[in-house]
Formats: sequence, structure tokens, C-alpha cells
Amino acid sequence: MAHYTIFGKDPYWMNFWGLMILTAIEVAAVGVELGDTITMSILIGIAIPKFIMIAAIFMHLYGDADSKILTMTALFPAFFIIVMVFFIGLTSPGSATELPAWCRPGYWT
Amino acid sequence: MKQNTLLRTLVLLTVLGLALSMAPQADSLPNGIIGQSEKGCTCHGAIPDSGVAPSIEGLPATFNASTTYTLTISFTGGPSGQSGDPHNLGGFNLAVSSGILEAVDDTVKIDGDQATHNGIDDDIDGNGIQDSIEAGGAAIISGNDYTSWLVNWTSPSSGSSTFTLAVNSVNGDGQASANDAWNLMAITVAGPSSGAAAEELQSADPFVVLVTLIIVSGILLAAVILYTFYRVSPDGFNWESFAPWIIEWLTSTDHKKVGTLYFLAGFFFLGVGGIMAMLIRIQLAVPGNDFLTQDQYNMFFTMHGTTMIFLAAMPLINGFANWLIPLQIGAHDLALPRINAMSFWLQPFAALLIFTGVFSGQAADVGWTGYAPYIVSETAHTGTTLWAAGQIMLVASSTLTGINFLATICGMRAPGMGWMQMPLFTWSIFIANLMLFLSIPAWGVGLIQVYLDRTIGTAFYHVASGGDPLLWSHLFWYFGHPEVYVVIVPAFGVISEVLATSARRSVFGYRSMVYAMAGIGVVAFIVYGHHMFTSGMSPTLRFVTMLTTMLVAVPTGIKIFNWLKTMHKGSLVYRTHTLWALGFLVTFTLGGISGMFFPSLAMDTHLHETYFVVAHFHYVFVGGTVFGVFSAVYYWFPKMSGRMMDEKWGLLHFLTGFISFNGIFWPMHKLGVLGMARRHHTWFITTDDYANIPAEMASWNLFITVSAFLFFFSNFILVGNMIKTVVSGKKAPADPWGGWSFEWMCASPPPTPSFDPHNPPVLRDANEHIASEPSRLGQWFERLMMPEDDSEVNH
Amino acid sequence: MSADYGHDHHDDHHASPWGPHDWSHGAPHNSFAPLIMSAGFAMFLYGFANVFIGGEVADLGALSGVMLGLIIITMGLLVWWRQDMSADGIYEPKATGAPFRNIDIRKVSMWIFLMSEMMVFTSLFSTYIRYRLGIQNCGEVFLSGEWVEGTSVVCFEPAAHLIASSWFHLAPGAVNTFALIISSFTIVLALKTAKMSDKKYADKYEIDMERVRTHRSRKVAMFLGSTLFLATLFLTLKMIEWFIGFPTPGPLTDLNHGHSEIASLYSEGYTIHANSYQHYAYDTSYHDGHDIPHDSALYSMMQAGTHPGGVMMADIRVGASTFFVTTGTHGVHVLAGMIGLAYMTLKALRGGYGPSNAVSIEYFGLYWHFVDLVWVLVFPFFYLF
Amino acid sequence: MGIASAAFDSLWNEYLVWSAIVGGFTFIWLAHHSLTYRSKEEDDDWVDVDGIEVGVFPKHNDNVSLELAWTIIPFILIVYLTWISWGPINDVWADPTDPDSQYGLDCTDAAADPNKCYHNIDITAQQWFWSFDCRDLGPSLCDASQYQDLNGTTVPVISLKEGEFYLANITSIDVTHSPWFVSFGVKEDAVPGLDSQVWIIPTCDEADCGGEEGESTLLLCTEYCGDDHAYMAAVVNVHK
Repeated sequence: MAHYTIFGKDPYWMNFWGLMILTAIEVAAVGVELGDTITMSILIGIAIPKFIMIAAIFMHLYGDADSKILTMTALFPAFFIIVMVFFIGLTSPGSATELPAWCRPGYWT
Repeated sequence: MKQNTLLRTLVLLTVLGLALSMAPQADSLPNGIIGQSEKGCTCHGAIPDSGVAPSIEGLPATFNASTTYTLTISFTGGPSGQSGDPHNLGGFNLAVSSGILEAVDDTVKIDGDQATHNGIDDDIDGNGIQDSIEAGGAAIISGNDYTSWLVNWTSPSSGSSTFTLAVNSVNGDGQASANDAWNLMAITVAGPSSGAAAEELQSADPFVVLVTLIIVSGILLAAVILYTFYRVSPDGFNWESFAPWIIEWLTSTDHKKVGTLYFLAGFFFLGVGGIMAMLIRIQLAVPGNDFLTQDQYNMFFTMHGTTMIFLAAMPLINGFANWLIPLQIGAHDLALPRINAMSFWLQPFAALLIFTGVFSGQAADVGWTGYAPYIVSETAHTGTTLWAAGQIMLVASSTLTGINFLATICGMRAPGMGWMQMPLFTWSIFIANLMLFLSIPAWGVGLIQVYLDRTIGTAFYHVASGGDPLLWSHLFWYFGHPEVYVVIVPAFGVISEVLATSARRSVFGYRSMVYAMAGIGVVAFIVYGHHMFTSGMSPTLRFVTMLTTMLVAVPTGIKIFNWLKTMHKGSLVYRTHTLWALGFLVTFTLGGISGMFFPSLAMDTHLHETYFVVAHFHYVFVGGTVFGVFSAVYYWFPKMSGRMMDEKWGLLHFLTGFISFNGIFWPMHKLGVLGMARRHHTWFITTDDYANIPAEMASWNLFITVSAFLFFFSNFILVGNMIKTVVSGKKAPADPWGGWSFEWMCASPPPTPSFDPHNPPVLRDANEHIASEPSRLGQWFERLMMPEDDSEVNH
Repeated sequence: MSADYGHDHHDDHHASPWGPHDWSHGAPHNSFAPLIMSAGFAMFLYGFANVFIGGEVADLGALSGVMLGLIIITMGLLVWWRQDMSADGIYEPKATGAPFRNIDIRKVSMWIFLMSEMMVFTSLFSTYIRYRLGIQNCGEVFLSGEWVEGTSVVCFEPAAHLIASSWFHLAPGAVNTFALIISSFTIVLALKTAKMSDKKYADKYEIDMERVRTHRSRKVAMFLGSTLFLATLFLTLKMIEWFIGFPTPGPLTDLNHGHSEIASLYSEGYTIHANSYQHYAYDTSYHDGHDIPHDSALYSMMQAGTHPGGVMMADIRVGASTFFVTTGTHGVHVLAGMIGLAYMTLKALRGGYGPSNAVSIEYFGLYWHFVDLVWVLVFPFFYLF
Repeated sequence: MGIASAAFDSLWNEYLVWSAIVGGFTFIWLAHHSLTYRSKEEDDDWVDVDGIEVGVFPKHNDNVSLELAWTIIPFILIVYLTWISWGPINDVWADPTDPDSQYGLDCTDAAADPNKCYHNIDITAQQWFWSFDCRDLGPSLCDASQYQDLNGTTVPVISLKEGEFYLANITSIDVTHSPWFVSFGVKEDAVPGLDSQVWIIPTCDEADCGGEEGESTLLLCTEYCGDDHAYMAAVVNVHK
């Protein structure tokens, strides 16, 4: 439970309105022709604060006595997530002969 | 009240029985035990279409002995062919149980006791090239283009003959499509009665052998359960006292009871997996053997791997974890007892799904790795679909187990037991569950993708639509590599406990043991690519995982040397569990060393998928995990049953088991290097034409098979020992071996709840200074982890 | 230390495996729920595997197996809930050791569970990223001109290309985003209401102390019920977006390019079986070809007469599978949440939640917020981009 | 004795030596301790070194320098083993466009050195059959027109010339397979939808190399592919 306020108001209400506004911006950003790069950066730029707002305020990862350790718990899989995204998401099959030069012994001598 | 419960139990059992009676429906799937060739072709839908009517003309009502009949096979119904293009109209497969089939013209080919149409994929002249390829696009005769065919059948001298005919009716576009259909008919024709004709001696169908043995094992298990009940209540051997007793076991959430259930399931499937291993070894005993058909062999090695890892090793480990974790950390039970019961009960039902295929004669045949796209290629093969379904349930079970043990070990340790005062077995279960818990979702997702690919037809592994077979390998091995550590790390924990206790020393380098296990836990996630060095994975990743895989040797080495040093200046008390622990050191070291050959790329291109690999992973799975489990059984059985095991039988078990184990797997190293490939239905020795596969292979394989049978039967000594112990063993004291951890504090067997939740035991530490003076790093960590003010947490 | 503590509070009460349960004696010792639910899951998966085989309906009769499975699972759930209905917060074990000392074990378990959920969605996202980057995008294939009319080309077609192309297609997804955020909010309000001490509650709503219990029950149930309603709305809109579509009468028809309904993804042909998918943007004659960018290879080929133009057909099964399975997995999580919410609303109506056990709402809320968080990622990556 | 490729053999021998050293060290230690430090149950002359007691976490039994020693020494050993395993990477996975590799360039390339160049061949896998395509290489370099009976199965025969370099382009038309040239110690999966490559350097023992056929060696399928996986073989003849 929250023991703090945002601008003197109930944090849940403030968080709720913040999320609604951010989502509205998100949808609007797609509706307006801005080009892929800009749209994408807006989408990512909004997803991150939304993510943090829900986790910190609704899920009580901010402001409670146990927030710190539970944040650590929530962040624990980060390493494994990164490994998975890099190893599975960002690789693609290839022939062994395409081994990049920096993996070859000759490159370093 | 009580009658009410009884009534409801009966209702429940009826419902469950009804549910299970659905299982025999597996037999109504296209093919029973006979094999899939009856469908003629696997690409025409999954179930027979009654719109297609097959017929056989020219059969007499009763046949005369050794007479040739010309049969006309035809069908009506099904999709209409493309107008003006008599191409690919249909096909058939005729199987006869006796008599000889002969082709009349080029449209039909004969294969043993089966006749089928000559497809465009065929090779009439037998030169190994498909006729269509040879013809280079020119028209060739294809039995596919007809709707009726002729065959000659020469009747046998006596008996009756069953004709099983499958026909395909297709629309002729050359592609599998929705309105392609097929149907099946069977007709039996009696022959001349010849009273004294000798029954032909039939060789046993290995599948029937397997199914029979499974059923027999199940009945034996039930008998053991009944006998146990008789032992606990000799006066009330009736339903009124049996029902509450069995309901107590079916519904219990007590960690000790659930642990015992895990043992029952684990040992049962260890036996079933063992039976399959024996059948596999019979097949491989001599070159060119055909004891098992190819299909059966493929099912057997698939089910052997799946059963041994997921239905034997994991439940046995979970059995020990269930029993011992609360006892070792001084907790009264696990954190979430009902969830714990749930993770157990998912397993037998998952096993039922996985084995449905065995009973319908069509088990999964994809290997325990289930590589795509083969796993999604034959969607009509229900055994594989249910294999995936059962594994999905096992994933759910492991996830729940993970939550439970992580929460228990994190949150329910007795006062005075910091992280660095936990018994090493508890540490090993903690690390193993953390690995399992974080890796298994990847496989779960992969399985769901496969299950959906096979059922509703998503296209994750549909290569023609751009699906990537390697995605499955990635998802599988992202889980699969941590998984192999999940089954070995608990054995590390067991050996640490057993060796230290037996040597009357505290384990050498407790902290480095913990760090080594944690190191293994982290490294497990970044090495999995070494299973895919030759699989077409991204070359950069192959290189990276080669480097990381080499790293695994370091923490494993630390552990082995620490164990050895633990014995130094100790007083090694030789008991059966000590022997198994020492045996573990030998076999695990050998398995570890052979493991070092694989990350070396230029060697792996030769060794991958050979018997060298088979030898390696059996050395670590059996020589590591199973020996660890045996050691743990002898070590903790007195605690669980309250009775001491027979040491003489134990010694006999160890000697026979250890020797025959090495007899099985040591020669396999050589076979692999010489050119025997894994998962091959059979192997051929040849004359000196092929220098690579020398004649001595035959001797070695026979030797392996004999050793395998010895190993299999040696384990009955353990079973016998356990039964003997329960029946007439000597009463066990609370601490028979002189261990230090909490489980030795309570009586044997422990009471329920194991410890009083309101008055838990307090761990004292012989090294007081460590607890009172955390290092700078420790202080920082403590500040980070602890709430500033404990009371505030309660809001 | 004596081992003679076998006769403490645990053995004093008769444990019923069917519930209800007296939680002042601790957690239930016996339960039929695990056994029944496991049987149900097996039955469900078995039936499902017989109904559908290889993308075709093989045996509709096996649907009875699927239904039977669901019924058995429900039976198990009912037993589980029957035992839980009386949980009043008296029995709430707390972690004893570092690092979670004094935190409810249930809360620790929930966070641990969320760790595995993170891995589930990471796996799905990794699949998506791998395919999205590994298979050529349909738009690029179209502009490259490497296709001929009448032959299907394999390419990755993100659902967003269809969905984000029109406000009407986007509407269900966008409304859903708001629905989930509002539902996250209502469940926090339920927690807040349940958590308030009786005194504070009476002061806030200016009611008598003895009316607090009934008043609070109604209010908590209302918030939980709103959450349930919003979740139902979410899944309904999802079905509309996937399969059903929605009429756009009157003036909306003009806005909707003259169509009188929002076509569902299914009727637009965006399905897991779509091996010859067509999209109006992949038609060279669309808007008389003015839509083809002049710097594209296709444009120069058509100008040079080396490409006849026409309609590109695409095999988009992989892209569609990733879309439906990822959003479907999220949908299943919403469904699971709905089942939990139904039970909690019922319990709230019966006055089951007060300050002593309001944490139950909080711990369910953790799951619910997590589902919301996943949607925060799913929405931009699958619906917008 | 040569087992597979030269790269394999040299690594194999080196690894065997180290395995023997590590294994021997461990087993001698194990044998010594398990015999020397036996408890003599009748005479209780063993000092209770650590004073183990139920419910008390025992005294630490550690020695940081020893533990560091068997962290660092194995680490050095595996760094060395990694180093020697890294060396042959250019043999097994050489870049075909790299003119400096031991294989040179494609022989049909005008810039290629005829004494050091490789030939392209194709291997296509399907259930359960191998198809070889020699492209336009003459029969003395590569011949894939023959078939022969191998234990009752008709399998294709490919004839290659010793001392030449071949780059096999591998693909599959149904499920995943993997050609394993048993005598040359190489394999690479044939994955549907993926074109991968593997280097083949045919070798044969002097004794068997003469004659028309040369030495016969085997090719097996080493990625499980269904029913007739075990029978999906081919014969590789190497001649001078």
C-alpha cells in the first residue's frame, strides 16, 4: 500500500490518469503519419515510462518497506532474458563457413 | 459425514474412471498396433472418410490351398479428379496376413506381405533413383493415375487370411488438400480346414512385450500398495478402512507423503524406462537385427529418453527434495503444500498422455529432443501430439515445483540458518530449481508452438512458409542444457552430504562448493549452443558457445577436488552409500572428461550424434544422477522408513551395478569414435571394404547388451533390499550416520509436522565469527536485501 | 529438543479433502483439487489433440472430451475454492530468513511465479523478433518486385500492417488498452477499500461502525466486479477483432472507406492458414499505381516493362502464427485472471475481504498488473508497428 | 592410427594425453584417500577433527590457497585446450571467399591457383535418400552416377579424388538430416530452407587407395529423420 502522495494527490489516481494520457498519445502517434523511425521511438519512449509506472506504483515496487528486495526479485531474470533475446531473438541460422573474421585465429595474429 | 465422504469419493472415482475410459479411444485412431502403411499415404487427412468405399473382387468365400487368385482392387467415392487429366487419382495399400502377393502389371508394387500402388516417388528398377527423376520430366507409369488395380494372391496351404485394404481417393492436383480422403476395410477369408496343421511359431511383438511388462509392473505396484495397507492395518483389511487410507494418500499435501508418491512414480518409471532400454539393447545386440521394426525402435528410444529424464530422474530428485528440504531447513512443511500436491499429480497424468501412444501402438517417434521440422511433419501421428501435450503438463508441474521450493528455501529456514549455513543438498536443490524454473518456460512455449502446429495448424515450424527449424532447437536447448544440470546438481548435493558424513569431516571448502554450484547455474544458460555446433546455427553463436562451454569444466573441477580433499585426514566409514558416492566420483569424473571433447569444434564435427555422445551422457546421467540417487536412497532410507537397510545386499548391489554399468557404457566411447551413429535402428559390420566399421563392433555390442541385462537385474537387489527393510529391517536411530543437519535431529521416521512451526529448531554455528562479522560486500548486500525496518513491512 | 509435538493444533480438526476448511488451524492438509484438476488438464489436452489434427477438424465428437476436461478442471477449482473461501487472513505465514524476512510467503511466491511468466513472454517475444528479422517483410518483397502474380511468396506480414492501417481496425485494440489500464486501477481501488481500517472506513464514508462490513463488502465487490467486467470486455473485443467484426452503420460507413462493417482479421484473410494472403496495398493497380513509391525497384521495373504488375499473393502463416499465439497467450492469461476474479467477486459479496486479508487482492493484483504490463509491450509491437 | 581428419586426430591425441593426466591424477588421489583414510572401526584412534554435532553447522574446513589452486590451474588448462581447439577452426569452417585459406578459391574462378583450389559439389537430403550432384566436374574429380547395394539397401556412391578440396553445398527438401563422412570426421546438418556448406578433404590409406574404386568409406545420416534414418547411407569412394 502506498504511503506517499504525488503532488499531494492519491498516487493511484495520479498514476491512472498518467497512464491514460500516455496511451492516448501512443495511439495518436500511430494515427499521424510520422515515419517509421519517429513512430517507433515514440512507441518505445512511451512504453518504458508506462512500464515503470505500473510496476512502481500499482505493483508497489516503490515506497513500501519491501520494495527494494522485491524490485531485485523482479529484476533477477534480467540476465536470462537478455541471454535469450540475444541468443534466440537476434541470431539467425547460417552456414558455418560464414563465421565472422573476428572469430578466426588468424584475425588476432 | 464419513459415509458422505465415501459416497463422494465413489462418485469421484467413477468420474475419473469415465474420464480414463476415454483413453482406449486411442485405438480408434487410424491405425492400431499394425503400423501406418495401411493408410497407403500419410498425406490424405487423419481419419477415414466413409464416403470412400474400397472393394476387393475375386476373392472366394473360402480359399483352396495354394491357389492363385487374381484380385481387383478398386474404390468409389471421394473427390472427383481434375477433368481431362487422369493424374494422381488414388492409391491403395493391401496387407495380407498370409499367402503371397504378386504384381500383375507395373502399376502395383509388392513389399513383403503388402501391395501398394506404384507412386511417382518410386524406383521400379531399384537403382536408387526415383523414376520420376530418372525420367527427367517425361511421363512415367504411375499407379497413382488409376482407380483400380490388379494383384495376384497365392493362398497358403491352410488357416485363414485377413485382407486389410486402405485406399486413397484424391483430387489429382498432386498436393495434399482438404478434400483428399481415404478409407479402410478388412475382410477375412477362411481356408481349407486342416485340423492337424501346426501352429506357426510367432515371434513376440516387442510392443506387446513392452505393454505387457508395463501392465504387469502396474499390477505389482498395486499389489505392493495393497500389501503396505495390509501391513499398516492388519485388523481392518476392508473397504471401510481402505477408502480413508487411500484417500489420505490421494489427497495428502504433506511433504513426506507427496515425497513418497514421487518415489513410487519415479521407481515405477525407472523400471519402465529400463525395460525399453533392454528391448533396445536386444535389437542392437547383433548386426542387421530386426527384432524391432524401424518405427518401433524409434518409438522406444524416444520413450526411453523421455521416461528416464522426465518421469524417472526428475520425480526421484523431487522425492528427495520433498522429503528433505523442510527437514534440512527446519520447516514444518513446504511453503505451498497444496501447490506441491498439484505439481505431483500433474506428473502421473502427464505420463498417461505420453504413454497413450505406447498403448495405441503409435508412440512418439521424434527423439527426446523432438527436433523440428520432423516433429511437426506427421500430424496424423497422435502419439507425438500427446507426447507434446504430456510434456506441457510436466512443464506446468516443474514451474509449480520451482515456485514452491524457491519460496520454501528463501523464506522458511530455521532461525540461525543463513544462506551460508544451509546444508549443501538444500543448496543444490535451490540452484537446480532456480535453473529449471527460469529455463523451462522457453521449452514450454516451444511445446505449445509444436502442439498448436500439430493440432490447429499454426506454422511456427512449417518450413515452406518460412518457419525456422532451428528456433525449436534453440528453445529446446535453452531449457535442455540447464535441464541436464538440473538432474546432476542435486546429485552433487547428495555426494557432498554423504562423503562428508562418511569421512567424519565437514565438507572441504563449503563456500567454494556453493559458489561452484551457483557458477554452474549461471553458465548453464550461455553454453547450450554446443548441442548445435553442426546444426546450422548462427556461426558467431557457435564460436561464442564454444568458449563458454569450456568454462563449465572449472566449477565442476572445483567440486571434484573438494570432495577428494574432504576425505583427507578423515575416517572413511564404508557403508553402501559411501561406496556409491565413491563410485559416483569415478564415473562422474570420466563423464566430465569425455564431456570436454565436445566443445572442441574440430572434434565435435566427428563426435556429434555418435555413440561417443551416448556414452558421455549416460556416464553423467547414470554414473552421476542415478548413482547419486542410489547413494541417497541408502543414506536417507533409514530416516524415511525408520529401518536400517541391509548392508550385505547393498554391497552386492554396488559391485554388480558399478561393474556392469561400466561394461555397458565404456565400450560405447570406442564404438562412437569408430563410426557407430546414434539413434540408428541397426548397424552393419562389413568386410574390409569399409575400414571404418570393423568386425570387432559385433563383439562389443553383444558385450554391451549382456552388461545391460546384468545392470538391469542388479537393480532388483535394491528393490528387494527396500522391501526387505520395510518388512523386517532393524529399527533405525535418529542419526545413524552422524550427520549434522536438522533431519538427523528428528525421529526416524519423522513426525508430522516435521518440526513445530511455533517452536522451530535453532541452528548453532561452530564458526561464530562469520555470522557476526560480515565482510564489506556482505554488509552492502545485507543493506540492499533487508527492509530497513522489519515492522514496517506489515503496513 | 523433543520430537513429541505430533499432537499440536494440526491434528485437532478433521481435515476434509473437499473443503470447507478452518484456516485458523493452518493450511489444508488434504485436498482433492490437485488430483481432479490434473486429470482435467490431461483430458482437455487429449481431447483437443483429437479434435484438430494438422490444421483440420478431424473429429468433432472428441469435443466431448474437451468439454469433459473443462468440467473436471472446474470441479477441481471448485474444491480448491471451497477450501479457500474461508481464508480470513489469520493464517498468513511470513518468511523467516533473508532476504525476504517478514514478507508474506504468498507474496514472495507470487513474485517468483512472475519471474517464470517473464520468461514465458520473453520466449514468445524472442520467437517474434527472430521471425520478424529473419523473414523478409511483405512490404519490402512487394516493392522489390521479386514476385509474380499468381504465385505465393513467403514473407512476414506483421498484423500491425493491417490493424494500424485504419482507425477502425485499431479500435478494438486501442479500447482494450484502456480497458486493461482501467481494470488495473479498479483492482487497486478494491485493495485500497478492503485495506482501510474499520474506523477510517466509517469516517470516510460517514457511516456507522456496524454498517462498515456490509458497506465495504458491496464496495469491494463492485470494484472487483468492474475489473471482471473490463476483462470480459477485453476478451469480447478480442474476439470481435479476430473473428467477428463489427458493423459501422450510417455516417461511420463513409469514414470506413465505404465499408459497412469493420472486417475481422479472419475475414480479411489474416489467419494462421493464410498461404495466399492478399492485401490491397500489395496491388499495383490500387489507386492506379500512385501508391508505389517512385524510388522502389518495383516502380522502375514496371516503368521499364520488366514487371507486369498485378496483385501479390503472400504466404504469411508464420507472421500470423506469431501474432495469434502471442496475443492469444496474453488472452489466456486474461482468461485465467477472469476465473480468479469471478471467485474473488463472489467471496467479496459474501463479505470475505477485510483489512486482515486484503493482501489476497494485492497478490492477485500483482498478477493482474503483470498481465497489463505484458499488454503494454504487446500492443506497440503487435498492433502498432 | 588415423581416425578421421588430420585436425581431429591431432586434437584427439592431445586431448587423450590431458584426459589421462587429469584422470590419472584424480583416480590416484581417490584411491589413495579411500584406502588410507579408512575408519578402523575396532580401534577408535581417529581424531574427531571437525567435531560434528547434530544441529550445529560444522567448523569450516577450507584452505583458500588450495581452492584457488584448483580453480586457477584447471582454468589455465582449459584456456590452453580452447586455444588448441581454436586453431583448426579455419580448416573446418574456412571462408570460401578467402583466397588465403588452405582451400584457395573456387577452381572455376579465373583468379584461382590451380594447385590450390576447391570444387563445389551439392548434397541434397530427403527422407531417406542422399542425392549428390557433381555439377560439371569430370568423372575423375567427382562421379555420382553409381549405385550399390549396402546390406540390402541401394545407396548412392560418390567417387572423389584424394588430395582435392571439395566444398559440399548441403540442403534438405523435407526434414533435417546430417551427412556424416565417417572417415573424414565432418558433418553438417542439412536443414530444410537453409543452404549450408561443409569442407571435404578426401583421404585414404595407402594400402587401399589403388585400383579403380579406391578406398570405400561410409556416409551416414546423423540427424534423426524418421523411420529409415539408419538406412540413409551412402558410399564414398576415394581414389588417387
